[in-house]
Amino acid sequence: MEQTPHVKHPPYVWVWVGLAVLTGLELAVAFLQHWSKTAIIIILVLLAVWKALLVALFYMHLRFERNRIRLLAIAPLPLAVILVVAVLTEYVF
Amino acid sequence: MATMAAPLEPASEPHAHELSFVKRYIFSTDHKIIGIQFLLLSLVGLFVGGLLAMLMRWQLGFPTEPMPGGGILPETMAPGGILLPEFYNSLVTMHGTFMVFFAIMPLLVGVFANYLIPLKIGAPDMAFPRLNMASFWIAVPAFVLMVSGFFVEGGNAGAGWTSYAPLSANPEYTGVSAGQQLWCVSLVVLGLSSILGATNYITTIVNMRAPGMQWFRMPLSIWSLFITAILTLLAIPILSGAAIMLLFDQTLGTHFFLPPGGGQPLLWQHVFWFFGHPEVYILILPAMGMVSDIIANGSRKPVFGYKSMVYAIIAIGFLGWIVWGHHMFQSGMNPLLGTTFMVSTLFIAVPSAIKTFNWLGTMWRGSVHFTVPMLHACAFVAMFVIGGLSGVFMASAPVDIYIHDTYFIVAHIHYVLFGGSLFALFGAITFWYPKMFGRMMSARWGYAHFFLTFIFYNMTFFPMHGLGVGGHMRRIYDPTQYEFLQPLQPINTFITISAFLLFATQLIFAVNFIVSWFRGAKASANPWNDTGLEWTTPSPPPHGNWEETPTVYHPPYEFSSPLVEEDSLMQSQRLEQPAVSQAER
Amino acid sequence: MAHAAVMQPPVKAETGAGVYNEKLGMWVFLGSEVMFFTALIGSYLILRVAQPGQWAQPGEILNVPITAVNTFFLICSSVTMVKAFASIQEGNQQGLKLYLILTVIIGATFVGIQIYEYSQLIHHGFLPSGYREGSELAEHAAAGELPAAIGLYGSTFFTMTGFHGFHVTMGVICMLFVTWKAFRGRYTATDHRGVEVIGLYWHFVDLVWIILFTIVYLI
Amino acid sequence: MSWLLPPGVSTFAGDIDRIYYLILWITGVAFFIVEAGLIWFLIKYRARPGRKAHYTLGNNVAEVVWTAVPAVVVIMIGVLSGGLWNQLRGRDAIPDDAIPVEVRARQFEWNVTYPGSDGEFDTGDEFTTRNRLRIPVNTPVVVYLESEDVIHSFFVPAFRVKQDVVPGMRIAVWFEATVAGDYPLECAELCGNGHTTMGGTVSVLPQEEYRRWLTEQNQTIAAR
Repeated sequence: MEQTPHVKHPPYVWVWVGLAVLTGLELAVAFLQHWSKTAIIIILVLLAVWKALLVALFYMHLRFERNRIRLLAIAPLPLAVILVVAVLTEYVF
Repeated sequence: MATMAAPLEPASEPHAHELSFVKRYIFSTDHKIIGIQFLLLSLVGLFVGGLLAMLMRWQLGFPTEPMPGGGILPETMAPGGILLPEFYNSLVTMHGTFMVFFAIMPLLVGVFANYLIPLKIGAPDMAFPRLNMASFWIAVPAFVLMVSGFFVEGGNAGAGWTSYAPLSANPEYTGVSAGQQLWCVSLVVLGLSSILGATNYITTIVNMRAPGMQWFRMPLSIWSLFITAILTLLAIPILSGAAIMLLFDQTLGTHFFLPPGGGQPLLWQHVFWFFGHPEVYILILPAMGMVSDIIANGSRKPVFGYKSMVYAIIAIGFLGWIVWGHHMFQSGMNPLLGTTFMVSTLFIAVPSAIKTFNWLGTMWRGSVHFTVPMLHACAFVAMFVIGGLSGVFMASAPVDIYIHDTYFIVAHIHYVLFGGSLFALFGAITFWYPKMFGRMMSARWGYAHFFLTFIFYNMTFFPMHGLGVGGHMRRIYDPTQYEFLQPLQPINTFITISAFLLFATQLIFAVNFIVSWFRGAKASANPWNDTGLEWTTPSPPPHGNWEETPTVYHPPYEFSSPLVEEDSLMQSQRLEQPAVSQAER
Repeated sequence: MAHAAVMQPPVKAETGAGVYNEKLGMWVFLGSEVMFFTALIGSYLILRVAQPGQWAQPGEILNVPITAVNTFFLICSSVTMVKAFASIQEGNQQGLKLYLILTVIIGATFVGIQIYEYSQLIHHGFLPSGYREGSELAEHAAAGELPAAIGLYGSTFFTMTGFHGFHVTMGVICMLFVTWKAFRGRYTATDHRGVEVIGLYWHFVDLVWIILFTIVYLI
Repeated sequence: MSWLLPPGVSTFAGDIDRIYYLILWITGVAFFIVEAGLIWFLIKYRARPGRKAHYTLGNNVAEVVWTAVPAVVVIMIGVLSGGLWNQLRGRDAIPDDAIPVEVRARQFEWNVTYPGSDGEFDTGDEFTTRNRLRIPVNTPVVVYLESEDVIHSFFVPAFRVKQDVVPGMRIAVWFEATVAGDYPLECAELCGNGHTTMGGTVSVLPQEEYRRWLTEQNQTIAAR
């Protein structure tokens, strides 16, 4: 039984456009002269997180998943942060 | 989004008798066969690890004397039967590696997670049977790679099971190059096996519980295996990453851990122990869970404080991620971190204490049957207490200054890993043996094995505390070289003789295991009068486990329940008069 | 035993995660992938903070334009992947096949470009161990235009991007398998688990690249 | 075998030993309570015909008690240990008047460098001894540890001092010996095939003797 249900899709193509534009923006920011390196890094990381969120939320459908799957998806992140932050204290303090 | 019904189509399960021998026993997708395959593989690993320990013990007990029968070892290991220091270092390394990665971990996780999870939660098999088969057949080459290190130029890895860089990262420092590389590759391969396994276990437990098997009706063994699987899933890839970087340092000329190129030796330790401490709990949590099952069964009483046991398991699993620095108090790590890690480490004592007292509470006013598994479980509690308490010394950073890297820590780890995990494993193997093979293990030989092991075990490892307090460093080849250690040498000799006796005693277990397989008394479906789902199906269970998926009505440990006359109430038993157990009221 | 009570099913099935096994399994597996990349990326961040002098400015050694194009390709392959999934959700077999093939091709192109990028870097004298002696880059370094030592830069760059490339390659191989099954008509509007699961992996690998591109090439 | 620590001869050895013995007491008591309870329960509640186990699921008061008591005990141990840890290894732990000495470890020896008459390193008047560290009694000493190859560990049991020596790092560790005499110095971290032979001696000299020896050495250097 092959049905053709009409599924309302998320705006996949617009997300793609967004990703491309954000990548362009990143390239522009990365090669800005005269800006402080710190500011550039912060902006770049924010843009990267934004892109990653777009992929995770729309392409990986986390926006539409149950909370327990979302929880599963973000569960390892605190561990990653713990490791990196703890080891960085060796050098920062 | 289209929502999909959970089971789309029942996987077409071919009946076991239609399968060829190879598909049934070698490339089997049946979780029970895979569990038994892991059992055989890891018992070999246990034997290898034990044998390596015996060689080491000879050297420590009788440092300058040629080993009887040592002449069969090649010149590169023991010329004239006297072990070379480089071979001794390989032994130290490989004893640890084999025991941790190829004995205790596969015994606990490979064997019992595989065997028990579907049977105890009422599933016909794992969620991904073929992945499960792959996880075993990936572990085999890892095992072969690790063993083959003994036969390559330069010998096997010799930088300790922790492979601290830069000693491990540059062959110039030890003369070992191929062996260390094999160590890295083997662990990456084994890691893949563990990750596939963990994925399977988690999915199965979350998604495939039988109707009525609510989270808080799962036996503690399943709870602990579940938390263990999560730890495995998240910790093992860290080791894989670290081992790959170490491998590249040796082969591609990278500089991750090599100071001349700007690398950071402490980075290896951080990454390794970030894996390593969760690993420690991977090696004990399943043992705790299975011991809880066995103690409830042996005392004919529900586990005391079931929910706090569950929360304690979860707490240990979580705390395991934030204590790794206690392995590094003296490593030159930022002392501020030392304080933080000391506090988090000390707090591990709390859930451990909860578990211990609840085990005692389970025995309290019980009706204790001294079966062989029960004796092993009691020994687990008794020994784990020693291992846990000796851990408090190391957790206190100032005291650790003195006892770090001495035999005190060797005693501690063996009280937890042997006294804890291995006693639990002997108990668990004996307990589930009838389910696995359809025959009972001999109780008489079981008692003999238990008592002798218990005695020789304590004779071997308890004196090590004294060596450590006396300042005896670990991993030294010849303690008699130090004048201040010479008075302690008789203890070393005593330990060596005890260790030989302990090793010999294990032959009783091996013989019992093999002979019972063929000659043991036929086992009924439920020889221990237990309440778990696995005991409702024949021993050994058929392919697919049950004709019909069982339904669960009761919490896991309804022994001596007032609802029934008998002293046990199966989880799946439907009562004439619908009644709710006190546990759920 | 009493569990054979067929009459009334008083006990309803356990809900579990609310998704089918394969999807749950993939999400679980991705958790371990996160930790794997944590080991590599975390080490990179730590080493970079520990030895800040070993890194060249963006574009000095690495070829940013070509990797920017490659990044764009990977983003494209993500949208074709998700379009393949959207197609089969509607039962559109043609769309599924078309988009899967596109995804495979773009994915393979990404790997090809990465191999080209590596060969160029190695040709110029950038190795996992640092500069190759006597190479073009080593001369620049000797002239003071580049950092004197870049051993850690090479180590972390090749390890991180190499393992990402390895993941893409694995993804392409699995995708070929899914495409083969698609051509045999194994996926329907109601059951297309394989497509969704490989899609999750593919997007995850894309996500890792988004992070890597930023922190390795642009910072 | 003995649970007693060998005599400690540094200013803080007593503090460390006190915490050790405190923990020994606490864990000892816990050990006896638990093991005795275990054995008692096993004997008292052994299966006997006609007696059924008492069906009980737990007791919340008991759970709270055996959660809270260990928590309080470990907090106490943590506070005591944390204070001492900061005193030993904290940022300002090293006494200002400590005599500096440099110990460079390599496979498989300890090279001790003294700063020479000007009290500064890298000035050309240093001198080096192998596998013997000479220090004055009752004087704080700070040892700067460096390694030329792999990780070693500077372990003087009598002083209750242990500190890993990490290549690429310069780690300071301090102590003040209280009794003159010779004490073994060992490597406590597996460092290669000769790990077991990597021993040395710490000679704690009476202050007069130390000064005489130091002057002698400095004169030899100056004469060269």
